[in-house]
Amino acid sequence: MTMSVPKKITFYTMLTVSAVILFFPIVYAFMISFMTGPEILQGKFFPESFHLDNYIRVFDRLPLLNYLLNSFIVSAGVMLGQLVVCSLAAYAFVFIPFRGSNFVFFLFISTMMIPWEATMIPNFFIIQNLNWLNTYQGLTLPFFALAFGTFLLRQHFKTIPKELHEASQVAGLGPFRFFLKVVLPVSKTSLVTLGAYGFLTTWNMYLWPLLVTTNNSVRTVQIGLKQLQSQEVATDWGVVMAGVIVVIIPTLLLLFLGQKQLQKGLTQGALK
Amino acid sequence: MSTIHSRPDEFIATEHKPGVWERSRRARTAILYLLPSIILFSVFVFYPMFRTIYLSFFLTDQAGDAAVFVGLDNYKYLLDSPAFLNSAKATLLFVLYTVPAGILLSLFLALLANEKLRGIGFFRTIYSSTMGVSVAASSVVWLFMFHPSIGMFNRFLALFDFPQIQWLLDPQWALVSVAISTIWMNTGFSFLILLGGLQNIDEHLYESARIDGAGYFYRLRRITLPMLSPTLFFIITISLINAFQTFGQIDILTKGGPAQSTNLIVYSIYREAFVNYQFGTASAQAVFLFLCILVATILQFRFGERRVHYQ
Amino acid sequence: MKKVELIGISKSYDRQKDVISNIDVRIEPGEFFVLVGPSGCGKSTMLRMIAGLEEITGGTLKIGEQTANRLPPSRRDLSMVFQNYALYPHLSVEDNITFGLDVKKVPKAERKKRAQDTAEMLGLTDYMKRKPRELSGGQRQRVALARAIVSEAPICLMDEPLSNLDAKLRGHMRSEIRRIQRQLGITMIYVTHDQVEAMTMGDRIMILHEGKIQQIGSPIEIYNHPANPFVATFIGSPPMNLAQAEADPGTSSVILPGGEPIRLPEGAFEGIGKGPVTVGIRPEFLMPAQGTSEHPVFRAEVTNVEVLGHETVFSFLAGTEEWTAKWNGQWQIQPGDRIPIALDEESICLFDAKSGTLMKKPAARQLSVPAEGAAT
Amino acid sequence: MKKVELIGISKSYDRQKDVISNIDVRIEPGEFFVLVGPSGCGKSTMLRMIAGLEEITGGTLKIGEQTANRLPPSRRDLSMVFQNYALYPHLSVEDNITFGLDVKKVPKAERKKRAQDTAEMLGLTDYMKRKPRELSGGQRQRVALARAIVSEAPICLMDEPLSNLDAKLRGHMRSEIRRIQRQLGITMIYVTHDQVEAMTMGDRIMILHEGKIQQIGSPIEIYNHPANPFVATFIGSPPMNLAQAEADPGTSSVILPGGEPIRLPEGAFEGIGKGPVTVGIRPEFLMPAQGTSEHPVFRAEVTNVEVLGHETVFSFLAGTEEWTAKWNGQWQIQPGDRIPIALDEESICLFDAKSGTLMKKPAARQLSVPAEGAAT
Amino acid sequence: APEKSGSGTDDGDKKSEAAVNDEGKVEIEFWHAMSGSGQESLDSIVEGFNESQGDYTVKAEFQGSYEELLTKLRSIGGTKDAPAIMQVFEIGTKYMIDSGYIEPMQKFIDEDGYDLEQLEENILNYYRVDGELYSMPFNSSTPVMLYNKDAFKEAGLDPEKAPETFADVIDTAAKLKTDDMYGFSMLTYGWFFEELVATQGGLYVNEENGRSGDATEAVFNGAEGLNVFRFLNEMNKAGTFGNFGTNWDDIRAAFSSGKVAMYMDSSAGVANAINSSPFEVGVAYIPHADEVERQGVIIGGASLWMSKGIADEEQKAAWEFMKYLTTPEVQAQWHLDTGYFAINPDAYEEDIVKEKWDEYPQFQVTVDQLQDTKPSIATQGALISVFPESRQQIVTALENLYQGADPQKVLDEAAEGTNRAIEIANKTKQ
Ligand SMILES: Nc1ncnc2c1ncn2[C@@H]1O[C@H](COP(=O)(O)OP(=O)(O)OP(=O)(O)O)[C@@H](O)[C@H]1O
Ligand SMILES: Nc1ncnc2c1ncn2[C@@H]1O[C@H](COP(=O)(O)OP(=O)(O)OP(=O)(O)O)[C@@H](O)[C@H]1O
Ligand SMILES: [Mg+2]
Ligand SMILES: [Mg+2]
Repeated sequence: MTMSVPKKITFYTMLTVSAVILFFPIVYAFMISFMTGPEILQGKFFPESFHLDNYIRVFDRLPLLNYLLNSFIVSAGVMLGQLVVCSLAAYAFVFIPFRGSNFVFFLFISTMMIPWEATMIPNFFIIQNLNWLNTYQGLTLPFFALAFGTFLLRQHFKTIPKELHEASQVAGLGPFRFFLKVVLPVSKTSLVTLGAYGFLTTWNMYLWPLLVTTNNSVRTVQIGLKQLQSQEVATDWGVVMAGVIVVIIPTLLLLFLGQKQLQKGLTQGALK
Repeated sequence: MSTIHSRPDEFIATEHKPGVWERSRRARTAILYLLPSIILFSVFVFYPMFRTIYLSFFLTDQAGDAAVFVGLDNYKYLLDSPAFLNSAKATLLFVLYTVPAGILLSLFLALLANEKLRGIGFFRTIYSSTMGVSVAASSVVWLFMFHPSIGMFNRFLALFDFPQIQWLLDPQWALVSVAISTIWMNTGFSFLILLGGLQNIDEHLYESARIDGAGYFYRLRRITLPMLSPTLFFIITISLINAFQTFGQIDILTKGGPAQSTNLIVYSIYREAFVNYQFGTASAQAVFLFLCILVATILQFRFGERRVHYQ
Repeated sequence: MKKVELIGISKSYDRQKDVISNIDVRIEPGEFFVLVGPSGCGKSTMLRMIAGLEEITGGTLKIGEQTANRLPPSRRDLSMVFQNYALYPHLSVEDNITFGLDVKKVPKAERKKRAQDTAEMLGLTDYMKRKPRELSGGQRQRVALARAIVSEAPICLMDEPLSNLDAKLRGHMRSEIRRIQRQLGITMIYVTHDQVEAMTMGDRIMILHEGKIQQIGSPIEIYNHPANPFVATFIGSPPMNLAQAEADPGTSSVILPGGEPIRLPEGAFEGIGKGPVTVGIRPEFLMPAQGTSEHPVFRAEVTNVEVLGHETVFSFLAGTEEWTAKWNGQWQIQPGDRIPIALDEESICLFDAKSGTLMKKPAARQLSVPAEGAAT
Repeated sequence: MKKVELIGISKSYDRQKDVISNIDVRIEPGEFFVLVGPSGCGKSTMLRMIAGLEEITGGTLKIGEQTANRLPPSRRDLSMVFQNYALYPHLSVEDNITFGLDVKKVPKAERKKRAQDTAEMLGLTDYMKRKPRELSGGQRQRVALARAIVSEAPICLMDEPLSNLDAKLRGHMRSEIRRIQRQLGITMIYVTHDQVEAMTMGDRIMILHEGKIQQIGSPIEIYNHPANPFVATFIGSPPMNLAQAEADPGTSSVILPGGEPIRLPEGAFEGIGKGPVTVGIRPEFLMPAQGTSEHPVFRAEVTNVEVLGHETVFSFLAGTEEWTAKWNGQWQIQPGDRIPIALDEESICLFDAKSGTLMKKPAARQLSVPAEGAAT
Repeated sequence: APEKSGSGTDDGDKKSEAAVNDEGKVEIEFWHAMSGSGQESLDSIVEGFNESQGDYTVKAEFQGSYEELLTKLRSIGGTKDAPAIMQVFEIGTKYMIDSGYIEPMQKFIDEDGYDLEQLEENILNYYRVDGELYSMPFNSSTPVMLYNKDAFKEAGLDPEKAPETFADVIDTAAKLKTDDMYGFSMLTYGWFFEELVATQGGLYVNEENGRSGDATEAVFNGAEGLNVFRFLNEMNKAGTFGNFGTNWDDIRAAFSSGKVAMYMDSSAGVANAINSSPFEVGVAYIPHADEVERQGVIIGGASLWMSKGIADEEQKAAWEFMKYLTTPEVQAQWHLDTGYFAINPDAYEEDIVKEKWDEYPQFQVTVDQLQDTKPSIATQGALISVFPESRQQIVTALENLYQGADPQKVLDEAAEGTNRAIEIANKTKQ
């Protein structure tokens, strides 16, 4: 419970040093986002002044707000879809023992091993044939089933004391309500983790959204980020970094909020 | 979704053995829960996977359709091709560089951040922050830091009069550099998962151990790690799979170079499929990669999960 | 009100050794049935099988008129208090209590009312908003209890529900549980280690040992006529004193090893031949020898003394065995004292030395109050 | 052998309400100190503070000669049995037991030996290779106990270590723990709800109520001279009967509400004025009225009867209060009977009606065995 | 297997309805791969077109990098999802012609009587196959050599006289080399190699650089190619060559921060190099082997293609847009915004361009180099469908070279790899 002072100092030192190292790249990007071209080339760390020119240019150049909104819809959609689909599957694996459960589980896991890049083109044809180009479902649906998420939740569900399952059974709870009323609330930590993961990975996706959209109607913000970088013509790094910051701020924010939620969940529902 | 209920159990066992229908009752309930996943996986994973396997026996034309059946030639070609063998080797090395180090680092951070200290929430947030930065964004930043002339790493080295390192340009260093940035990118996520696992360990166990006089590292070894084993198992499996499939940072940082030293398999697949439009060989590589990961995962499940302790 | 019937039930965890074997018992509707037995004898396992939480490896379980071997727990319509509470960590005390009602779609107002009544009865009113983590051990146990009580299911299984409560609260809870059970006509199967609970709450007690039934009967019957030495020593605290002895029907006496013969009253040896027997006598029948006693008196060296307030329990050596005696009041006895002890020979029981079956019951000793008006 | 001293210790979980307040007590080296109190009164909290698991929010804790408020648990050199066992789920029983020895780098051979000895003592030998989740409740508790015993630390804290064991085993464990504690000179702080444990094991008992000390003293002292009505009703089972009454020193009697006056012996009212008092009498002093009694006798209607085997406990209405009496033997009494009850007036105690302090102790009633040779 | 609706072979007559938007204008899509400032400029051009007339609306849609755009085209080409106009990089030319999804530009030029003479001959040459222009050149660039004039001065060299031949460059690089600065560098990118081969008159593949028939073999590992590799190898061995990888921005940053004194860049990067360098920047022709005469450069960049099988109205709209693109005003703006060449040389006469050139006289060099180019098969550029793969082979060869491998050996390996790709492509093409 209590910690001696020298120990505390050691811990805080280690915590701080790790934090500085870990956070440096993000701070660095933040700094660069305020620099002008020559400043960047001089390899400075602090910009001469914190002017917002780069940011103004980013928003000028692209319908960034629109992209952000799309990203948000798509990411939230994938997140919710994954939570529903994965938690259902994980529940079946942990709480409904049936023959062949291990086999099916491994089949699920095996989907993780298939590199997405290898199946992207056939998937693109599927979406095209479904007439789902430039739609939200084309952007989200392929990601609803997630072996990783099923795996994550399965690991957590397995740590739920079996007495809770038993107590609910005795109380007359059917499997689905046990799932809703006990398993999900008790697994808040994992659900938040998976939710954050799903949201962030979707937010960060680039190739797939680019492939299944041909116009700006449902395009996401990572495509915008890519549009800031040039191939042959010189890239304006200040603007790009400003774009980077604009793009990561919502995710960082979400992470911070999720973190808070996690903390609360952790202190409230810790299983013993 | 809310219509899923267990079937009313009409078939109460009498003296005789329950029938097949009855015995499969649980399996049928389970299927209901698994159905959404199964459908989605079939459409978006299994079908494309079979198509990939199918294509791996063909040469494809410029539109990406199977054109000339070549049997196992694509595989033979791959196994003879020094470029591919090099890719395989680089991938293995990359896995070796990133997985253990990444997990150790995240574990270290998670252990630090698991202490009940004032302001720990702040540190937890910082440590998990890299999860909020996309691979694309962070690669751009790291590209900058690795820059041979204006990057901060070399500036730092210069400060102490160390010889400059061509981080991404020297084949000796490029893979290591990419590995370092990858570890950074993955830290946030692994950290979060491990922290969650740590927090789930019953506090009483530590109390008991502390009374016994167990020191920090002893507790770590005898309680924390065994109790964390389900989480560790999970994160190791995931990290392995992810490491095998690294793509984004390669695309931005090195494009497989220099001298193919960072041409990991997935990147090579991408190039083969998206740039060269050779789906045949790309598919063969994908199948090969799939088999590699499959073997690694089977081993991991066979030998890893045995040591995992669930409550 | 439902009966529970176990027919040849057995259970094995590892498919090799039976933890429970061949249990045959019929628990009547509305009965308060107590299950006792040493730690690890299979009590929890039996409850869990009745609840449907553990597979039954042999035999038939009937609940009401229905064969229930494969009935899912949720459809057995029972409530249960778990030995380790099994509280939902994410729910407040109140939500934990109403959890089952919620499931059964009890209207909100009634739910609240029932929860409050139960909480009050168990002294939990102040903790309704807390999470289980913030409760003391006894408080947690009470929440577990409240959860079972509030559900008013026709069958209730309780696994040591009062073990973490203090004597006073326990006394209170004993009568409350009994009252509710009677009032609602619940069929109760109750596991306990507590002698008082077993004796006062149960309509019948079943004593289990290594997965086998030792005796089933009303508390007093079991106390007075234990079927074998195991039951004799298990029920009653301190336990009945036992010794190997020689029966001598000729002189109508038993001879303790190295001790004097004890003459038993007439007819005690009916059907008993000469030979080894197990002698048993309860500690309260080893009385202080006062003045001239009508009972045989012997002297023994005291080895250990426990003064409990209203009574004093001490051990002494009877031949090779260590026996205990229980005397009312606070006695000033020191270990090492040699004191005279009177033995109520009518209260002796004899067991077959080999099979352990009870051969001579102790004399019935029903006391009754002097008839109305007999007192001064 | 180390003393443990608590000086003005208090504890609050939420920094608002004290769960423990102002505890001052000195536990002597080698003492067996028992902590009792109703559920939720702060017993576990106190143990946890002594162990260093819970921050002390006020006061000073001394272990040996050292101030230990901020000493980490590992440096306090003590062992502890947790109320919820806290077994390591991933370790076998054997590894659970030897965990602490392992830490202390006890040589392997000795470790094994000690573990085996302890396991044998606790009847765990057959389970050494199992994981905790494959054990019954009582077996788990025994593992927890074994873990503490095996460490032989100079201070040992036990939180209801026997609550899940049956009476027989519990009796055995009681004496084993006591024996080990004496033999090794361990300073023991022991939390229990069990009257018998409290009375027989402790050198001293401390009674806690809502985080405050009610009384500290030897078991008999507390039983005979409870400091206040709370202690009086908490120690002794069934609890002492209480009633509000009027003291009338003039006639040397107390008048129960709606009842007759009871004359108390001479000198009982020393220092007591006329006015309201709380009368207390233990159930065993409400005796069956037999023939002409030297004690006052009254008739009362029986409300509830529990026949425990060796004794019978019944309640009756004394004025407005429900009192209980405890009679030896198995009595045939039915609820509703009006029976004559004799009251041992010398055993009455009086408490101040407001402050609750004991004003009149019950008469000392030490029984002693007739001197050597006095028996027939 | 995924089906492609209408596989583009014979659907010439089943033309779909033209898409008409709310305002009653024919709306067409224009897929491009222009990011950064290129996109900014392109968007304003499109806007200009939409405002310049009342019948058509063009929607410019970014589709990722050239490779990504092409990938999508391969999947969607010939279906209803295909756009009317698409931008494809120069090395995709062969693929586009063979694909059958496109309408050759020549058809409209002939129908409309459009005067091709006004466009830059050396640019048109690249996209003209068998005398027919298949696509409209759009963003075009050539390589140039940039150098640090200040460094030249410091090393005692004449900042106005840049080295011209390989030997010159090698010498100069040695003189410029200091502890902090390399003498010469070149992006590890196949394009520069192609240019250095072409300026010697060397071919890349057989069949007249693939222009007289499907190429079957790479020939870049001949003498000219070897010259280039030796040239680079010599400097690399001498330590005067700085390797800054495959990333445009890295090498530019190296130059601007004084880590390298001379390097090869795209003409489109000149403006930026001048702006972001704290020293005076010189622009020169790319070097050539000593023993041959300078032939000039091949055009790089991308051109615009028109879909086949769409409504006539839409094709009309696309054609109108392309004509608009080639006007001097638009080209002048495009040139200034991006640094790409104006495909219509009249643009250089526009005032805004002149002003700019006064400010940056270096631009003149880039245009001169293009206009000085001698039209030949070599400078026309190679046509192969597997160009992207071949370029990778070159990158690998260069990287291996820099690691000390033998020039001929790595070059042969690259040729071998290219040959295999060509072989497969020919095999799978019926
Ligand atoms: N973590 C906590 N947060 C808030 N309150 C707590 C916490 N732990 C215990 N309490 C409260 O403190 C009081 C004392 O708890 P403690 O566990 O010491 O009781 P106890 O005497 O051991 O009771 P029992 O005999 O039931 O185990 C109780 O009212 C309990 O609800
Ligand atoms: N999951 C399990 N796997 C293997 N053996 C088990 C398991 N659960 C219990 N046992 C064993 O079965 C026997 C009976 O256990 P059970 O829990 O029914 O005992 P109990 O009578 O409830 O004891 P207690 O009074 O100590 O709770 C014990 O010997 C125990 O070790
Ligand atoms: Mg049990
Ligand atoms: Mg407690």
